[in-house]
Amino acid sequence: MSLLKVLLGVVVIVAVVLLNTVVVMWCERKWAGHLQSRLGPMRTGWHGALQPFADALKLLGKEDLMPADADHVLFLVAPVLAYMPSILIYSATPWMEQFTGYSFDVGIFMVFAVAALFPVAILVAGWASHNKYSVIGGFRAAAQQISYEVPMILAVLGVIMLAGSMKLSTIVEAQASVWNIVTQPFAFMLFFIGMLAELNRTPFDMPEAESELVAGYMTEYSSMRFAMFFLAEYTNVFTWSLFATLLFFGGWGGPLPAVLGFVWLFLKTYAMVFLIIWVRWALPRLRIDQLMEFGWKVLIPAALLNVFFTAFGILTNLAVLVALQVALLAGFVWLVGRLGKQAGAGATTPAPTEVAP
Amino acid sequence: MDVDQETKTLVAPLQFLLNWARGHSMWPLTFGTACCAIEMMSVGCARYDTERFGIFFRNSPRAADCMIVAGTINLKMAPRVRLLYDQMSSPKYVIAMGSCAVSGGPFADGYNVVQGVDEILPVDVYVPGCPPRPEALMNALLMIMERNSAGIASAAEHQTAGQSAGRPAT
Amino acid sequence: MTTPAPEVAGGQVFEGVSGVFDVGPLGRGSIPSAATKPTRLVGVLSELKDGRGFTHLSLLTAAERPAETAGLKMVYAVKRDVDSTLAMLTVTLDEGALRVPTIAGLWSGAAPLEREVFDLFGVVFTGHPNLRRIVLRDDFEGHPLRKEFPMPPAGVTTERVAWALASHGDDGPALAPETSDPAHSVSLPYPTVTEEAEAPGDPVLHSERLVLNMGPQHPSMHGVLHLWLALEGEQIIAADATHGYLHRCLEKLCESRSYRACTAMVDRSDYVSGFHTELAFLSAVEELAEIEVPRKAQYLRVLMGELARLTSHHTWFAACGLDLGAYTPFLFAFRDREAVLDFFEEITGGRMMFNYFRPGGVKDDLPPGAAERLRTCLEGIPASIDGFEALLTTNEIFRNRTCGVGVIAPDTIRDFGVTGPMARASRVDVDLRRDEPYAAYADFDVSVPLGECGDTFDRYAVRIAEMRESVRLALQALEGMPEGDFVSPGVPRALKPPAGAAYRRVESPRGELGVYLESDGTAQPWRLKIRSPAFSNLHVTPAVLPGGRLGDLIAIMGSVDVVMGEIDR
Amino acid sequence: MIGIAKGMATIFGRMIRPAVTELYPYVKRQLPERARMSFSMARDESGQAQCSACMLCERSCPDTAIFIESEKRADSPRRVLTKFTIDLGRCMYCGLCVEQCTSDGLHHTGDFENNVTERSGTMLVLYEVEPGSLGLAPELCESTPAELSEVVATFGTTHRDEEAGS
Repeated sequence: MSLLKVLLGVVVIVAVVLLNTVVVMWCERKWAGHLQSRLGPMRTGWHGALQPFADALKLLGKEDLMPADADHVLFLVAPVLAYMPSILIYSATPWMEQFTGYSFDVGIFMVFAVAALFPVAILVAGWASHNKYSVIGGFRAAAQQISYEVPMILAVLGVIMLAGSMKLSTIVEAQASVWNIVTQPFAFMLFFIGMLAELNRTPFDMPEAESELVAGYMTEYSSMRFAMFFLAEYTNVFTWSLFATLLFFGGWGGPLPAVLGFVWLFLKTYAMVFLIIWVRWALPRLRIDQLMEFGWKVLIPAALLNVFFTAFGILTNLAVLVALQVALLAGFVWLVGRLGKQAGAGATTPAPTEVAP
Repeated sequence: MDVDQETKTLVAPLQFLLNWARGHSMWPLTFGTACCAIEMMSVGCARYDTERFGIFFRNSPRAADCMIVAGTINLKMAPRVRLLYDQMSSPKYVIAMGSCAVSGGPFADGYNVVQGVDEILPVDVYVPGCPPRPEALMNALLMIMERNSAGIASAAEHQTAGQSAGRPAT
Repeated sequence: MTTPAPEVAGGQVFEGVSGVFDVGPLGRGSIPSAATKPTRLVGVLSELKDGRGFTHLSLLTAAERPAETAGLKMVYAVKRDVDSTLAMLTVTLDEGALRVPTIAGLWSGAAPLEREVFDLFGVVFTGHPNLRRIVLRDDFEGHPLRKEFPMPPAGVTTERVAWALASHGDDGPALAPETSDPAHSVSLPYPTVTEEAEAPGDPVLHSERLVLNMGPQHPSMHGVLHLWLALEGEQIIAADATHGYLHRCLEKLCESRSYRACTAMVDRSDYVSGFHTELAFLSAVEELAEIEVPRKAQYLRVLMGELARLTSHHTWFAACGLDLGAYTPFLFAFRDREAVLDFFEEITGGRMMFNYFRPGGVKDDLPPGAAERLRTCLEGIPASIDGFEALLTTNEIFRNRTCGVGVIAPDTIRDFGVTGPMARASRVDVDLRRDEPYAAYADFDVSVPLGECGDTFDRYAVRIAEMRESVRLALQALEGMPEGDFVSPGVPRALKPPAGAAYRRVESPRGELGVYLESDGTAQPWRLKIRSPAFSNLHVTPAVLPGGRLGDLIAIMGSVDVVMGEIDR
Repeated sequence: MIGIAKGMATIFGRMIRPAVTELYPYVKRQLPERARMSFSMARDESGQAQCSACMLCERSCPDTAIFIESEKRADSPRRVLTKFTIDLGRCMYCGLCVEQCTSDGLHHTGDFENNVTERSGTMLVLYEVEPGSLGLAPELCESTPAELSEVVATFGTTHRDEEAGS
């Protein structure tokens, strides 16, 4: 492999990722608008398509502030640290059969390892800002992302077992006949919840909970440094949607000829992006202790169960596997519903009672 | 070719791009004190939807471009307002929304009220009304964005350049 | 006016209470009133509270005595819940001896009210646990509601602003001098930030306590509230609510404005439901000036009041959702609110500031066709409420965030003078619309929703139920709208009510909103005091927040529904 | 989970229905007749302001936002308005001035786009003629004591009077 080819690959991948980040940003604002009976960006370009560019350019032209008491080195490093893993993760990402970054044998392992760097960046940003809200945001992020990585990885374990490999392209190819979403719906559910937590999005947006922590770890960041956090977040949305597609929705597989596989890949990825956005705008946010409790007491045991049942299903046959997964999913939905009810046992919507004056 | 000309040729397209961006993206700070703050909230709601123009409310002053002073500022709040303004990164703009922020309004002759936010901040646009309609606030934001597109400097820059801005000294 | 005949009631209320004199009705109204000496004050009030069931402290304020007799008087109003009887008590204080014992031992909610009186009038409450300024800056000089306070000259306030910008105004004297009273000293029933912040943290973790200032500029502080928190990790150890960032001298300015101009001014105190303040103020004016209000005007007042309650709860719903991280309910609620605001604008001319009620009626009749369109609009609103309830009420996350969080016991409600939906959520069944029907409420059957246990979810549920109830009442008002004058003819433009005092209350979306009005016979009020429900509701939070987490604080504050304009005035 | 699904279904329902947004700068809302947003001064057939310069509005304004300049006619006791200014940045739009206008000249309008970039721009001049251009005595008007007492009887002394008096 020549150096030129590597460089070309890097440029193409970075360009594709940045472009998609911008598209995801636009989708978020546009779809959020429509979900709320609004229109979303309209004026900047066709239906506001250039809005993210305008925002980014404007942020570039703004004054770069640093709080006097901040830890200068860390404060400057944090945004870079936040953006780095979001790009680095693509070194292992297969886009199509013929077009893969570097086809690691342990690709999925690499992905999670790199993704684990993001909370470090947030922690650094929160600590360096010398702001109480930032610190709280940073600690929340670290606690939350470390906790939710565990069930996420455990959920993917089932997929790995089915494919018999940790290589991402092999996992995709293994889904040629039947997608993992059919055989692993429960694992997908766990993966999706973990993903939302990884992305710091509602209902798990504690680190930046704007009504509690102003803007969390980003509170003190302005100008391009702020934009880098912002971009990193949206890149991560795209990244995890892409991985959800690769792991559970058959990647680039589809009825079109194999050369057009990327069309399928992007269609499915954006469907995932829509799902993430849809969930975000429909839900309020959890409290940090509830989030940790849910992660450790519900998700991790459930993920372990998933590993066990999947192994059992693989040893028997596919129908048993699907049946077990559906049963698990139903049980999980019931359990989560019950959790809500338990907390609300004391209160019901009061019936209007009439009391004589 | 003299240096000025060279700089101009190099900078002009960049400046044009920057002006375009500033004319299409404006993040106001969610800063409301009184009645006008409710109308400021209305501006973001579905009927008016300022996001159409790239107006997107931010909570942290660091990331905000524009401070909408929505409501009365009193002597206890004044230092905080000034602090918030100082925390914003340039270029920054100030909208005095409502009679209280413009001049103190109905409370102007009170013992605790700042008679117009232009006594503590350079104001770009004054929005009279008590409270102004959401459309009026939207109009003010659009005014600033249009001025940005045209490359007109903000009141703060005018002030640092030594020109008169805001209320003339009387 | 369903309270019994004044003389009888006054006699009964104060019969056998030692230390009271001048028993009689307040002004020309029906409220039994009496006077007492500062030394007997605590005894009289505790007799009323413990012996006669007057458990609710409705009003605590001061007023200047007429010029010929220099000095102040303290005014207290207490209410008996059983039959909704109100009793007023006044204490005369001579100039130079503006000292009165604190009653914070009887009602914890009196402590912040006394701080306000100290701040604005300079009355020293002996034995008070924490007598500091509450609305003005700590370094402010003088007590502005005294008549002798020199009002600043009109025009640009450059020097004052320069003074204000020079410091944050927090470094003034912390405590008022000479407040200690060895015989009678009171301590607060909750931890204070100043003490807890210094206390050692967790002994195992060797942690330190974090003092966090939330506000005055914070996205979920509903304006400019300032919460001062002592935190242990994310756990709240102590909380203190500081306000005054929106104190705009409303009460003082009203003393130099005509009664008609005051109506426009008081609109701005509770800016999300101005009609209620207008109504309370005008009821007091009408009582003083003995003006009859035609039935049609009464109905219009009920109609507008209920619509204002609806929009106020819409605003609360939006803010509550926003606080908990749900952005969409905000947009849905505001969409409905806009629909009602259109009618406000069509009927009164203003979206939020109405100036619609007039002494003796209302400004104008409904425009032609408005009633029909309003009915159509209102009929659609319950379905729309269902729509945004689907986003929160049944949502598991929302329930987890609110159920069992911030439970307020009925005793605490009474102790702090909490009213309105907050009290009703804790099963304290008070609603002035039903208990003391004002305006035309006697013709309406008001059903009062109650909560189960007084947690955040109950406060949410009660308000949602009230929204539906408001729609029902508004429709009923439209249905039964009588014909006739909308304003009683012959009310003079220049109102000069004869000298006297009146205290009238209405049920605002936040609770018991009262206006204490004193006239000296001139064209301007002598003293106007707005009894703010949000003030009392807010000051219960230092007792509720400790033990919760930072996230709970947001949920609880969202359910309190603070309106800073009304709290600071 | 069911509650969450319900909420998601609700907002999806909004997505497939048209938005409620009004396209403000392109489509402007016609405000109802009673809307109090700005002011206008009616003119009579000869183009003169329909105002008798009685000063009632100026005196009744709680915010001292109205400024009236008038001239006394040489031939009759009537006064003539020369300049009528309202400081929109001071006004609280309570409508008290319009309500008591004796000559039905002052009205509210629904014009809400009054934004300006200079503080002085909030001064809305409703009517202005060159002083003395009407062929009248250029002596500036003051209210007669009788009229003043009528005003005081109607509205009570305002803080302005106190100011003037002190």
